[in-house]
Amino acid sequence: MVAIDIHEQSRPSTTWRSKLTGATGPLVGLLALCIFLTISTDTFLSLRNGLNILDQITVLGIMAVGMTFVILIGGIDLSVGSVLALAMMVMGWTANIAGLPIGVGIVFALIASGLSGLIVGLMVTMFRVPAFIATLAMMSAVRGVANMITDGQQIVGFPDWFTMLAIDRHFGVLTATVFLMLAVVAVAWLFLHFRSEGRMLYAIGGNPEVARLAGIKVQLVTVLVYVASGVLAGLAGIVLAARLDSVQPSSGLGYELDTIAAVVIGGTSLSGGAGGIGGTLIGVLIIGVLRNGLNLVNVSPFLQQVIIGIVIVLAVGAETIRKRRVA
Amino acid sequence: MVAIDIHEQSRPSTTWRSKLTGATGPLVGLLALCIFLTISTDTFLSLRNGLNILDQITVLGIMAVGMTFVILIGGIDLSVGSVLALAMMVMGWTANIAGLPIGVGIVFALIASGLSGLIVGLMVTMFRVPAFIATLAMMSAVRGVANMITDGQQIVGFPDWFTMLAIDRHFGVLTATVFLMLAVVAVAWLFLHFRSEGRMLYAIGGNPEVARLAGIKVQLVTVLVYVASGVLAGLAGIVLAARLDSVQPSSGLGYELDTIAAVVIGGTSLSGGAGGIGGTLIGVLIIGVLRNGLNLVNVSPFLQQVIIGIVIVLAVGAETIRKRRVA
Amino acid sequence: MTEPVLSLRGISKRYGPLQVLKNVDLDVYPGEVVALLGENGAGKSTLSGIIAGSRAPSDGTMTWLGQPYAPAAPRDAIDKGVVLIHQELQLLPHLSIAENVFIGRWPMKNGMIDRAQMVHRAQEQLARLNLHIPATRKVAGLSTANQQLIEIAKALALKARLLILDEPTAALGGAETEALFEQVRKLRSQGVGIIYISHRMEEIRKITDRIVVLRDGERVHEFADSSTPVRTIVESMVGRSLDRMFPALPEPSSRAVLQVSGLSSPDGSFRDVTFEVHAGEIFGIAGLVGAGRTELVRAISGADPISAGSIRLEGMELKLRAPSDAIAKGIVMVPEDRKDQGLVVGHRISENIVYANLDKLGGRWITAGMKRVFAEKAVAKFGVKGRAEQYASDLSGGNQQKVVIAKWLMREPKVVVLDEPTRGIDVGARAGIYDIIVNLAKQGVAVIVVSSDLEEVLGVSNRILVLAQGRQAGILTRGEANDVSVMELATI
Amino acid sequence: KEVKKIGLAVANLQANFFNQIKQSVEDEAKKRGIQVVTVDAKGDGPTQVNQIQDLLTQSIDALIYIPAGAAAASVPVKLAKSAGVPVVNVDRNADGAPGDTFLATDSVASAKAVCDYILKQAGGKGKMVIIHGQKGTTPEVDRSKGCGESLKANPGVKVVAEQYSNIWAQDEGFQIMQNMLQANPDVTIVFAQADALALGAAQAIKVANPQQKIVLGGFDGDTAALEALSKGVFDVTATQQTQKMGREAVANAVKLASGDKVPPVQLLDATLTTKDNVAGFIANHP
Ligand SMILES: Nc1ncnc2c1ncn2[C@@H]1O[C@H](COP(=O)(O)OP(=O)(O)OP(=O)(O)O)[C@@H](O)[C@H]1O
Ligand SMILES: Nc1ncnc2c1ncn2[C@@H]1O[C@H](COP(=O)(O)OP(=O)(O)OP(=O)(O)O)[C@@H](O)[C@H]1O
Ligand SMILES: [Mg+2]
Ligand SMILES: [Mg+2]
Repeated sequence: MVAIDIHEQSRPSTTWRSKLTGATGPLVGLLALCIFLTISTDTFLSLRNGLNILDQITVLGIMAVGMTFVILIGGIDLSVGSVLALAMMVMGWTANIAGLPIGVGIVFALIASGLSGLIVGLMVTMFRVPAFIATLAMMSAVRGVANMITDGQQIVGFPDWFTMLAIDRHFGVLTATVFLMLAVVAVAWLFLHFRSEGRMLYAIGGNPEVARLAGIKVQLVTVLVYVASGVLAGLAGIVLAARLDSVQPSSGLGYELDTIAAVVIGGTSLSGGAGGIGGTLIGVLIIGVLRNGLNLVNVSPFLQQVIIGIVIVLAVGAETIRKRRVA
Repeated sequence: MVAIDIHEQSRPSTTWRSKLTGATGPLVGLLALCIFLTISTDTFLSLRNGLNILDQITVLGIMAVGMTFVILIGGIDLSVGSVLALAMMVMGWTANIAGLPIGVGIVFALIASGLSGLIVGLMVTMFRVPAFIATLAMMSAVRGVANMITDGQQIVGFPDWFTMLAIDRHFGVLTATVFLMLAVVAVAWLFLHFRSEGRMLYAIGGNPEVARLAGIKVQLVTVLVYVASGVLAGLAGIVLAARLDSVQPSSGLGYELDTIAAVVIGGTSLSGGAGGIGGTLIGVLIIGVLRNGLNLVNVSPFLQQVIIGIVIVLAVGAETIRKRRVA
Repeated sequence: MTEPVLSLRGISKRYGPLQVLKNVDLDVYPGEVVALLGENGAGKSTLSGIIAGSRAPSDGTMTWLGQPYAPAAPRDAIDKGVVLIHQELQLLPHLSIAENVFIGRWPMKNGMIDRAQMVHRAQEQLARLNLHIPATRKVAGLSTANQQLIEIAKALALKARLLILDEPTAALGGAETEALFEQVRKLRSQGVGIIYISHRMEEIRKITDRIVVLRDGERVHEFADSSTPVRTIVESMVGRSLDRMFPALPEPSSRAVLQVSGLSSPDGSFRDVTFEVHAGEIFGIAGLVGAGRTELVRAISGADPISAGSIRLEGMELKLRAPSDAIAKGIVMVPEDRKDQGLVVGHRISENIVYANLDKLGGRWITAGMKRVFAEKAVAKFGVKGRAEQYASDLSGGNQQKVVIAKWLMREPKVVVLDEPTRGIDVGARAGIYDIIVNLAKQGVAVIVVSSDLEEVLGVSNRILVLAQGRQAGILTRGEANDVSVMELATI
Repeated sequence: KEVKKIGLAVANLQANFFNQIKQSVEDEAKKRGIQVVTVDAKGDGPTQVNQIQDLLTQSIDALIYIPAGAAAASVPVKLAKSAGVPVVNVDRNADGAPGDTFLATDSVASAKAVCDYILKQAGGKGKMVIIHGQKGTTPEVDRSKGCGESLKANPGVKVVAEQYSNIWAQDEGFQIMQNMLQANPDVTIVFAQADALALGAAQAIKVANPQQKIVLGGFDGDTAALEALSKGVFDVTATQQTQKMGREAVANAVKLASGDKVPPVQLLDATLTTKDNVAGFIANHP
């Protein structure tokens, strides 16, 4: 029996690294990318550009947190881009057309996006529609509703204090929106690591039947996760509205793939049960730095697409190579 | 208790229906949709419209066959839309710029798309990059390459016999392209049902380790499946080129979601191992009939999006409701 | 006697037309261990599931400490103190051992999970079972035996008033079983009611106070005294008398079919193993849990790579890069873990059987009829209680195991490797499987049997290879081998 | 022949420019008592071919056709012609199979006017950046050409960076401008080839808060952009006559259906719009 112990102890035990479960490769990729860009441009490595990148990833970052929850339980949410547009239009309509205070608009927007998540959650749990289908359907339907609010027109111009949330750099560094993203990420990280509800997501994603047998309310948690994803997509919509000082129903087209990509690049497994917020943050940063950096080095847009593809594979493949070396 | 019973309910025993594994709900949905459209328009139920619908689904239908293979083994292919564009550009370039016969262009196009599938297959098997990431990267890189061939320009005008393939209705009914799609579907169906290689796909999707231990060459089969998906996407590109009498590198944007949707609506499980071509055909038809029908009943485009969402959920949800009744 | 913790009255369960349980009554009193026995598919696991709230009965009532009891979900049962150790492992491979042990009930401090406390307490639970793996380690990659022990620790961590153990020892060796029994005795003395399900008769006699026998979903017998002769118990289970367990072994030929020499694994789980198996010989491999038996036979069947040594089949050296290579040469393996390696549980029995025989089904075009005929033949031949078109997930554990064996033996191989072949198989059927093994040998097949059940290895083997911590401790002939000589070698 | 039903195939309703034409066509048709069947290709050429098939199935009397993606442009016209339905092409036309008439803005001339204006505002010198539309599309090519002519006449202006948008969207404009300012903080002139891109760029400039004044020109005259222009968010745009285009499209469709002759190409000019004349356009979009 002694043999077992020695043998099994020889595998690496938990260290700080395991907090990033599976994200070490992407982290290495991110660092390599940053070093390359620092050397090849004189503009990349500067406080201002760093803050720009943070600004640029707020929307993706907030949505990716919700998506991480969803993917952790083994689901998927294709509706986030449309829900973001819905939230923007609801807020814009309430504030600029119905003429209510913008605060009310924000509340309505979050309610609308939460409702959309609730519908997804109920479809998935009560009617057993696969998450892919349920959210694909919502992606189409919610986009239609967002368009119908103003018959496809955009709404421009919000109060100054509102747009300043995305502009004013408090203490010369962080805008309120970036701060909001960082707060969302931090809270989500704590939640996933230290709240039992957070660990339940891992259990459900690992094996829903095991979770059910262990007494976890799988259906309830599932519904709440989709609601959270909806609300976070709505929140991202509000941030985007502040950033653009306008709302339009075509916002967020195709964001679902970006968001899922950020989460998966960050090492969260699409089959659920493994991964986390740390990895997602790295995934979001890889996408953000890549887009920012390629613009700075002024690569042609077509070549950019090729490079983006290669970098994504390398960032994720690094994980495999690292594992091989260890093994 | 209800929830539990759903979980345990006895599965229907083998009948002819089981050939459509899980697609009975969608089939019912498709029929209901057709009946509704027949009643509410006087144009839907006509030979001409039927043939139109067939024309309209050829491209999706061919791609969905490859995607069915990929999803059956538990993978996913996000690169199909880009590969379609690559094949179009390679063919267009060979025929109209290099001035070779269009037949050579077609061969080159299929080789290029097969190569792209091969790269995906090798990334997935050799470097253990998750299929989602590998094909996402290819989606970006291949699109870039397709753009670079003509620096983003379209190529217009092919020989008459080529475009006639998509126009000439032989025996007054089927165009050559529709016939090609039907042949692809039929061969794929026979392959999946009656060839031992076809059954291997199910085994791999069900549990790759079990399949490996059962002596199936999992890696080889996986690579071949991605190659098949690439080649079929390329074939779809050639059909599209004939239909449009032109090629442009932005073709097929977003087709990956449509294709996956068709497969999943048809009852093939995204976790692999269950489903089939019969269901996929139904899924493709649902999407085709829905788009065609909504244009015929003259619904406003924004409302169309909402209705498409609702119908998709109903078509798939019908399966659950049917199962409940049986149980 | 005191009031029972749990009473069942008239419990029935139907799956469509199939009646799995009929009118079962059962009382469990505090401080007693009730054995629940029955053949594969008798309904033992179904009954456990009903008690633990994971399945709903079609009929009947349950009483918990005098109160009506109808759990709507496993949670309700756990809250009352009903704890079930499932027949199949229910662990989350990506999470740490500690998190698995306390799944859903993690120790909290100030609204946050107290990780230090969790690890500490999990480590204590493991220690009670003599398991000294760091509780922070992930479950993925642990051996089946260790996973089973974690599954047990998970149950022991809950405050149980009724504990149901559904074949907890199927994957365990003698020492682990003893550690488990110690805990069971302790709980019994604390007044916990215990239901114990197993197919190992010697255990039943050792640990249980009372025996209840199910047959085809009906309660057919109760023995108030666990010292009832095994023969009588088995007869009431199987419904016929079982004269012997192990058939007479044939005389092996002198022709060596499989020759293994100097075989070592890259990770050192076995080193420098040399032996040969003759045509018509049954070659047993024994050792403690973790001795590397599974790794050795996986390497022989091409599932894992080797770092040194050679494998020869009928004199020809084999280069095995994948199981397909071994299978093509006629070496097949029935793997240890039916759920993750043996079966696609979500697929039909017929499909599962066909997966291992795709090349055997005449040519490469396979019709549904051919599949069905082939599978029905296998089902009949190996006594699977089920129809070829049923889903594997709907079979009882023991019947699933029979499907795995059937799937491989339909190939008519030259060398058969069986890793824990009778795991979870009832006594009656086990005798049937031994007959199958001996028949294979009679036809000149070389058979390797790996088992943690010492009686089994001793009963069916011509010779026995004993592994100790990955080293070859010795090879014993049938004459030399007995409990003592094997254990001596295994523990050096 | 009397026109009862018109098919309207729109390239992409998510673009304000097309949405305005759609609304104008529907209004005009309503006035004339004509039914309009609208379909939205969401930017995909093949989808549009399908949709036009479906329109023809419903026996429309005329087709107003805004091609999505120039490459697919010829097939729908051929389909309509073979069904005997007259085609009014709007905004884009195909070489091989032009519509019976073609209504569009003279993009080259209007883009030249916009660039002339911003270069003049900047005093004919300085560093300039260009945010292109989707690379290779007709509007992108024409607007680049027009602006190029203006640049030739102003050698004092140096173009220091050019980037391409993928879907002409506002947040792209924002991101591209932000990165351009990062690489070239001393830019003084910006030409964004669509108003959405210009609005995004304006916001990025506001965020960066540079010391120098940056002159910013857009294109299209989207309703929301005109609003922004009046508030001084950016400096100039070329307002396309979307309302007129819609009205003209219906009028031409009716004429064609009744067999009247119409000129094959009818170019409308886009009006250079600045803070000074924007009020009129907001009250009454041309
Ligand atoms: N979901 C299901 N659908 C249909 N039949 C089922 C289902 N689950 C179990 N059965 C059937 O119920 C019967 C009893 O199964 P159960 O698992 O209770 O047997 P068991 O006594 O535990 O056997 P074993 O000793 O092999 O574990 C079996 O015949 C099995 O096929
Ligand atoms: N799937 C696996 N992945 C990684 N390591 C494994 C795996 N299975 C077993 N091991 C390791 O290999 C060693 C020996 O395996 P194992 O315990 O299965 O040997 P064994 O003698 O066959 O015992 P038993 O079969 O009774 O469990 C153990 O230390 C175990 O941790
Ligand atoms: Mg059982
Ligand atoms: Mg073993």
